Amino acid sequence: MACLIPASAMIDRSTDPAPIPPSSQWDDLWHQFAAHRGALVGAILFAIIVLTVFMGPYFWTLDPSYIDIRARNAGPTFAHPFGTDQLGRDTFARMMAGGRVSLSVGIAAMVLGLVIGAAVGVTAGYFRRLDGILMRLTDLFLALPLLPLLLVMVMLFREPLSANFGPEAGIFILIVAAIGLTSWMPTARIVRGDVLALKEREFMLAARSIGTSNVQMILRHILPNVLSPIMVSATLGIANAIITESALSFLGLGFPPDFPTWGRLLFDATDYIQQNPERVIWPGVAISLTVLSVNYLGDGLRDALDPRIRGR
Amino acid sequence: MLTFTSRRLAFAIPTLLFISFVIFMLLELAPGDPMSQLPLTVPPDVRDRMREALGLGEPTHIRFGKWLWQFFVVEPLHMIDAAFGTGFAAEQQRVISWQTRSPVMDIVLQRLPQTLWVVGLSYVVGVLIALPIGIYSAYRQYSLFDQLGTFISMVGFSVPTFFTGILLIVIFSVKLGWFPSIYDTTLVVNSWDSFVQQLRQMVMPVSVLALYNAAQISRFMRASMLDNLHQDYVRTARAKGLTERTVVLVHVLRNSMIPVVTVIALGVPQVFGGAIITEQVFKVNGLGQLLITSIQANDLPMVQTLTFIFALLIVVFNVIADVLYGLLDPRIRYD
Amino acid sequence: MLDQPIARIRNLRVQFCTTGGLAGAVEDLSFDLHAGETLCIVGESGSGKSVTSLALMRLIEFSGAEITDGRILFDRKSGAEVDLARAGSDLMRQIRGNEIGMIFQEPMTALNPVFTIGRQLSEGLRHHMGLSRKEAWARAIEALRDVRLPEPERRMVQFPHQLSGGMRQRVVIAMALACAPRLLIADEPTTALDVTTQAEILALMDRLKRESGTAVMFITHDMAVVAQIADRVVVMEQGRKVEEGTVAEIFEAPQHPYTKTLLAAVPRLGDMRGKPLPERIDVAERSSHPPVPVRGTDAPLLRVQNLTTRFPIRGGFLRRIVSNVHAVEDVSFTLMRGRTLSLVGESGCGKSSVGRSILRLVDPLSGSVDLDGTDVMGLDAHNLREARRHMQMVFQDPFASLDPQMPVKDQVAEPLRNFCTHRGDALWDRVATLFDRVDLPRSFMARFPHELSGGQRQRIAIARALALNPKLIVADEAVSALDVSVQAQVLNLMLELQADLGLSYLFISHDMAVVERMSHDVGVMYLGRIVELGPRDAVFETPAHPYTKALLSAVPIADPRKRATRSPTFAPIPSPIHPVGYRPEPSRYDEVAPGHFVLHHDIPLS
Amino acid sequence: ERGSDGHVNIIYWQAPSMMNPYLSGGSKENEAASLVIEPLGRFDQDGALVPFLAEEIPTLENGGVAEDLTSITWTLKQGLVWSDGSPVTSQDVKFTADYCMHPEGGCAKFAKFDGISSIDILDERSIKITFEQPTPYPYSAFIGAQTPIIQKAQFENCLGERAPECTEANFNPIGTGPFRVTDFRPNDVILMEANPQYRDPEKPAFATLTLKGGGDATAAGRAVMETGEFDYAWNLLLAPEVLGRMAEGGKGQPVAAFGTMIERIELNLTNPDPSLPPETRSTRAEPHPFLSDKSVRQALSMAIDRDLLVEIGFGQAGRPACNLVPAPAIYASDNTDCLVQDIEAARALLEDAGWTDTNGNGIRDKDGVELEILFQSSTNAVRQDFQALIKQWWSEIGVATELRNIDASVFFGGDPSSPDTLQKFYADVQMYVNTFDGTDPQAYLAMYRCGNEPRPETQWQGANINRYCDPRYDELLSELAAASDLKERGSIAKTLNDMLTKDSYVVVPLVDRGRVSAHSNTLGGVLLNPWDSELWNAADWYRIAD
Ligand SMILES: Nc1ncnc2c1ncn2[C@@H]1O[C@H](COP(=O)(O)OP(=O)(O)OP(=O)(O)O)[C@@H](O)[C@H]1O
Ligand SMILES: Nc1ncnc2c1ncn2[C@@H]1O[C@H](COP(=O)(O)OP(=O)(O)OP(=O)(O)O)[C@@H](O)[C@H]1O
Ligand SMILES: [Mg+2]
Ligand SMILES: [Mg+2]
Ligand code: NI
Repeated sequence: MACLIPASAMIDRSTDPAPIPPSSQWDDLWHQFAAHRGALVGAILFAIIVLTVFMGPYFWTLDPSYIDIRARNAGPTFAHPFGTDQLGRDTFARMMAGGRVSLSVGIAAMVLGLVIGAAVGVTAGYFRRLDGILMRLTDLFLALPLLPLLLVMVMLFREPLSANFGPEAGIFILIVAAIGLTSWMPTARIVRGDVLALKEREFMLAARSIGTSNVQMILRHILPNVLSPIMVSATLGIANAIITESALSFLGLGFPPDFPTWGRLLFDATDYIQQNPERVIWPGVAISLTVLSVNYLGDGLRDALDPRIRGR
Repeated sequence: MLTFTSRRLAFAIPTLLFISFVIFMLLELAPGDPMSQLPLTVPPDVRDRMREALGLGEPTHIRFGKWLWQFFVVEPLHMIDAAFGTGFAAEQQRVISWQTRSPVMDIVLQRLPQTLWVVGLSYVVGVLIALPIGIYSAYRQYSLFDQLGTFISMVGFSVPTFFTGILLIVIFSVKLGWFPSIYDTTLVVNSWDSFVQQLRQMVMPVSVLALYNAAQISRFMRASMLDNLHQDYVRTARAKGLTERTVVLVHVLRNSMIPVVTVIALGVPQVFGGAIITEQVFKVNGLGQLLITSIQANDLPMVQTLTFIFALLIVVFNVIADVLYGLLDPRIRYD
Repeated sequence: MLDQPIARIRNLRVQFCTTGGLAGAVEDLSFDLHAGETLCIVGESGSGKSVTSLALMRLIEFSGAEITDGRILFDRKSGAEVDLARAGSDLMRQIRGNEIGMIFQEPMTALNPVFTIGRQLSEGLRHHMGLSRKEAWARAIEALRDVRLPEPERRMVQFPHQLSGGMRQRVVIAMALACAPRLLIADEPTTALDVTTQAEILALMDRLKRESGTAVMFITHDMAVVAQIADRVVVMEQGRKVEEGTVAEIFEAPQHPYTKTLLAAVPRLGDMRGKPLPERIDVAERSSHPPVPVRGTDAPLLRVQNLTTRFPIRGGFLRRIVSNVHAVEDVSFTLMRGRTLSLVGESGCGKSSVGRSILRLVDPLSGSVDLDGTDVMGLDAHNLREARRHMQMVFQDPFASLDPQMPVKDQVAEPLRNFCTHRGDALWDRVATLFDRVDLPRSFMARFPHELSGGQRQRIAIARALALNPKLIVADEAVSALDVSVQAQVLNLMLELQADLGLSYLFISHDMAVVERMSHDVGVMYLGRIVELGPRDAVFETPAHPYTKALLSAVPIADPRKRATRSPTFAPIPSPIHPVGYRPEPSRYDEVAPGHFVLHHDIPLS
Repeated sequence: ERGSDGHVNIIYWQAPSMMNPYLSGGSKENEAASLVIEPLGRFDQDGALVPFLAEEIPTLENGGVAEDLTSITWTLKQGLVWSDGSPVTSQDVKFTADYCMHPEGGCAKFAKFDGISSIDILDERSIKITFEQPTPYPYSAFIGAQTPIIQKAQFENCLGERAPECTEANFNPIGTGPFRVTDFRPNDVILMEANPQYRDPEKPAFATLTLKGGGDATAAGRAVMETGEFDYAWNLLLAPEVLGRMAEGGKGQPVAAFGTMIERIELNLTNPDPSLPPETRSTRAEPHPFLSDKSVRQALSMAIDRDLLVEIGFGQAGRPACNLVPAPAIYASDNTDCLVQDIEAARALLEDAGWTDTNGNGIRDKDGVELEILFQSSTNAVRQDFQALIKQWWSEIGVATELRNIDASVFFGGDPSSPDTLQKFYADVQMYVNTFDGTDPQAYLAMYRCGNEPRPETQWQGANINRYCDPRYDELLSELAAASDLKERGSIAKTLNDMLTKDSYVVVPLVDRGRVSAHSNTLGGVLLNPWDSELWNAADWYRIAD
């Protein structure tokens, strides 16, 4: 495909009035994606994790918060394949419940952080006038102490959010917002740098010369071209969000205490690292696997989306 | 270059004032109270008296103004006094921590050594590990080494330090007894033995943090190397008959370092901010621990000053990163 | 010419490892290289010229290719003959840069941006000759002097970006020649340069070859250059050699049909003598159409008056403007409907800036631009966008001016979408028509820019410019990046469109032969001013300004019998940068003939 | 012999921030300071008063306390000297009181000096404290780790507003205790050496001492019991199996002692509904929709298995509790009927009171009010386990629970603008621990006085957290304040305790928490004291040779 077209192809006037098949692009994308071995492995792994976590509870019906005090601190058994915790709750069920929360928070917070970061980065890079002020804003956010910021957010918004969305959804929104609002800065910096370089490219001038407005310019030309750094930020963003969520829960700023998440399971288990090492291993492995699969997925997507690499 | 730097620094001053104001208001808004650590047996009226004594009764803007004056005038004067034995700041009150009732800056200076030793060294070690890994991963892209490097750095990034730290302690302190689990900040290195002891107590925190830092930086290094390895000038260098070593480690590396050096420079403020969790796990009691205990105790002057110093470093290192960029890349000219 | 060849290439085959298996880039290629001889390899883009040269250096492995067959027998300095196709990497390192030197296609990127010229030059010397730092430095200065780089001592401590393109190319040549190689490979060393610089470099290489007896393998697609310097010529097409012979044989009695097409597509300066109007190039296959001159009208479309554009250079603590680049200085001209006005001149003389200023892609300092009754300078942002319907631009670099992430059909559709002129199926119909119009198969619509050849990309750019039926197209070096056969196609296309649609072109180029063929009127620019303006035949046949004369004499002629014997001048162009208070004189012209203007006052000339 | 046992290492996972207990109310500061500065008398491990700087404890019998209970006279030991060599005089004692009672000093121990009308120096060694009114229990000022004597000469210039400027004095007070500070690093570490002027020439056995701060309880326990790096670790609030596992490390052992710390659930008698306006939310103006029903409160208490809570949360460091005042014996009620969990009876109780599940959602309701409880507590691993367990038990009797945990610095912060404080009580029930100083519960029980509840008019200050209000309770409180006979005081206190617990169930005690600390096997002389500083007898500590 990418090989050079012989000169004859340019002369032969093909009169095939083939209408443009718009769907072939997606086929092509998939074809490209599937060719990337790492991406495929990552995608399958991620799919397995997501499926287990979301569909698992239909097959493993134990309630993650059911306390079976006689089975405390049990190692893996037939009844509890992943063992139990200090109150006798089933770790497997808790892992799945925790995974649902962690994955949702991770992805939602990452998306939020990415959207803010990309928006700030693109705006700063594209509109010179706003550059100074937006970058100083980024500095400000980098400098803000996280904990007091979160405390203020929780204080101001927990009740209104719980009232409007119910306690769990309310907290979910709050946590996602908190993590998203405090993690967009590196993305913004990187994107801004790329946009600045992009702006100097001639096709931007060309696009302007055909009357493309600023908004169209950003949507059509800037965003697709800064996708690659955004992908990297996305990968790191998920890991960061999952870990930050655990820190928040630990500080009492996160989900209610009976609400398991991977980060929290890991944190709670560290005290038992000697008695029940498997309790640390499960969440640790789950987080690492998720991040790893997302990383490979991101690599593959980036390659698939970059037309220059396609067909290699 | 010089004018660029000084211009950037001059513009940093209003920025910093604004940042300090925002931080102040944020802390002001945050719930919690410096009296939260008192036992419940202390009656409310006593708590109120204590608050008054801390100056909490005064309006916010006056307290902010006071802080500004103390931080920007009294503290520097005091430093001059300490250095030259003069007496400019004699009667002026310095920024006083609510928790310890002592000058904030003294405590900060006291905490600096261990933070620099542990966090700073781990950053250096992290960078030193990350660079070769990043270089080699890129040079042999998709090789086994590269895959392994990716794997390890992703795991390093995704496993929280509170976990790796405790794991190391359980293995090396509890089971093997090789390293102490508690960092001794009072250790004075003045002999071979104390030096060895210092090394022993630094091994674990430094390696935990270094792994985390290395994971991130090696990713940047790899990406940057990949960008440069296929540039035309690399072919020119090869056409001169240079060895692969020279081509990669001189020509490519120098170009790849440009973005990475700025990334590294931008990470330095974090070193001074301390690594809160790792410091906690290994009881290093550096600046990170200071910040977190002050936040927990709602010691506003301390938190305000620490975060402001942190903001200052961020702004300064932003400028440094830009200047470095200009120094390393001759194509960039600021004026 | 010595009898013993320095290198003998036998049945060379180079293949790329792609996902689809091995793909051949060079097949069964054989030729010899003799000392003191210049062998030119010609052929269209993608025919395997660069791959061959990289194979000789064994650098091809680093691009993911492999020499799968054949031998490259090289006669070393010591007299021993080695087969480079099988040599070990240590041996290759001794040979590279030492016995075989190479000049690369892109002078802009071939140098490492972060090292000084001196460092990059002396590196190879120290490596191969075992010289000390000091000695190598001295030798490097010597080498720079050999390539006639002015002020070599100062250049040594400069960085590549501080040098102009021509200077950089000279540095690359000096680097290749530093160790006095027996064989010099030059891969399109002058393609990116303007004519004057090109002439200098060709003269330089010629002299070096004569003085040191080096064998030169010169790769180019420019037949005029070939005619000027080659002793022998190898013609390649799709990885194979189709013809080989001395220059005279090739130019006078080409055998292979491909060679014939190639030669027919070359515009020659002087071809248009006696024809006042532009005409199609008569490419062999299309000879059934007789060339029709394009007439145009006398109704003015674009009137530019006293256009001045300066780029501020800021500095100091408050970023105040300390000086200005006077890119365009008091330029006035009128372009008629359906006609072409060409702007020619050296690199950096302000041609592109004129084009961009007219379209307000950069904001001019003063002057007026009147496009068909609209005062372009007075438009606000909204009306300017509207006005862009009527004026379009084709950019200098077809690759750079297309978004790499967007399928080309969307890029052609973009102007239509911007102005909501077509929707849904009508939009795609219009895009398809545009593809037909520029002679591109519709099956290319879903491709991305990198999947097209340079010529095809340029057509996309033209299709995009045509989409809104503009009245004016500014074609900024629209063909200079293309090889001759493609260039001829694009030029013909443009002429065809002009004849059919009555377009007006502001044609910007430094290639005098192309300009001669394309334009009704010509403006010669120098240091931001138009020094001579008039009908094309008048300017070309009776040049009045000394700069125009110098420019015309530097043009290489695609005829081996008319070789230039001029020795290069190497004088730097005066700087267009002036401090803030500087007030240049207004341009005043003498009318030497009706419609033929020449700048009156003296400007410093090299 | 003094200094013969070398060095001792102590770890406090919360680091002391200064050495002046008057400026900081935290127990970590009190305890660190207790190594250096001493009071006139202390409580021993059994809660009995023992003289320290005083010659003896003044009582009615020995004439130290006036017959009319309005004054008390203390006499210093003979020949006491400060660590700088100057003599300790009654001037210093009086100065200490002046220092803390200065209106602008913001003294954290002000309450200890409450009710003192004057302090008179009788001679070099004796001093008389006069109270504003008859005070049956006069052992408040200068008793225990909270109110040690400081040196007048050192703190003379630190009165009132100037208190915070005396950094050197606050970090390195001159004292009479067994040790003196050589290096103080706030919130990090304190280095000390034996006080050369200590009154007992044989003591302390250790020449130097390090008090390290920071980390967490797990790490502190590990350092003493598993790695043996430290000799003593304070306040190891850890799950029993974790503690047990550490003890297996063989380097040290945990020790426990019980005081008056009661982990309890407080029930909100007022309505915390978020839809109420802030002026009336969680105030007496709005009674709670179902917790004002005694049978609901009782059922909630009955559903809890306190033994299991102890087993899971505290092990040997806790015991099930039904009383708010568990000790000393004369004040402890014999109320034990809550000790047995009885889910069935709890269900029946609710059923009888009309709380039935009418809509079949598994939650009992009455008149459209569902038994849904918001249960908040501070963030702490053990408390979260308790919350989970209690939630499950309550669900078994048809009560739904939503859990919430709040960062301790906010929960206990008392910031009137935060919705999450203990005092605001914007929840139905909350769990925390409270205790009282010394051995007399009067002030503690007085917290539940009517009118003492936090509310908007008082900026949400006040100690009557569950908004209990019973005129009879208030009457009994005044009786207690007037009673001087110990027996009589005891019986009144028991009645008050029962009114809050078994009679009304507004306070649901869960666990009587002991203090747990750990010391290494080679550290001798440790007597864990729940009534005073844990380091109260550090002078007697010694190294056990192995
Ligand atoms: N890295 C590569 N991977 C795959 N194919 C390649 C690569 N480099 C070149 N080719 C292919 O090899 C063939 C010959 O390319 P080459 O660069 O030698 O052309 P050329 O004659 O030098 O053209 P130009 O005049 O544009 O420089 C082309 O078909 C090209 O597509
Ligand atoms: N954006 C800009 N900022 C500053 N200087 C500029 C800018 N664009 C062009 N110049 C300067 O203006 C002068 C004219 O540039 P211009 O691009 O118009 O030359 P040109 O004749 O098109 O040359 P070429 O043949 O190389 O394209 C040059 O000296 C150039 O360096
Ligand atoms: Mg080529
Ligand atoms: Mg140009
Ligand atoms: Ni292909």
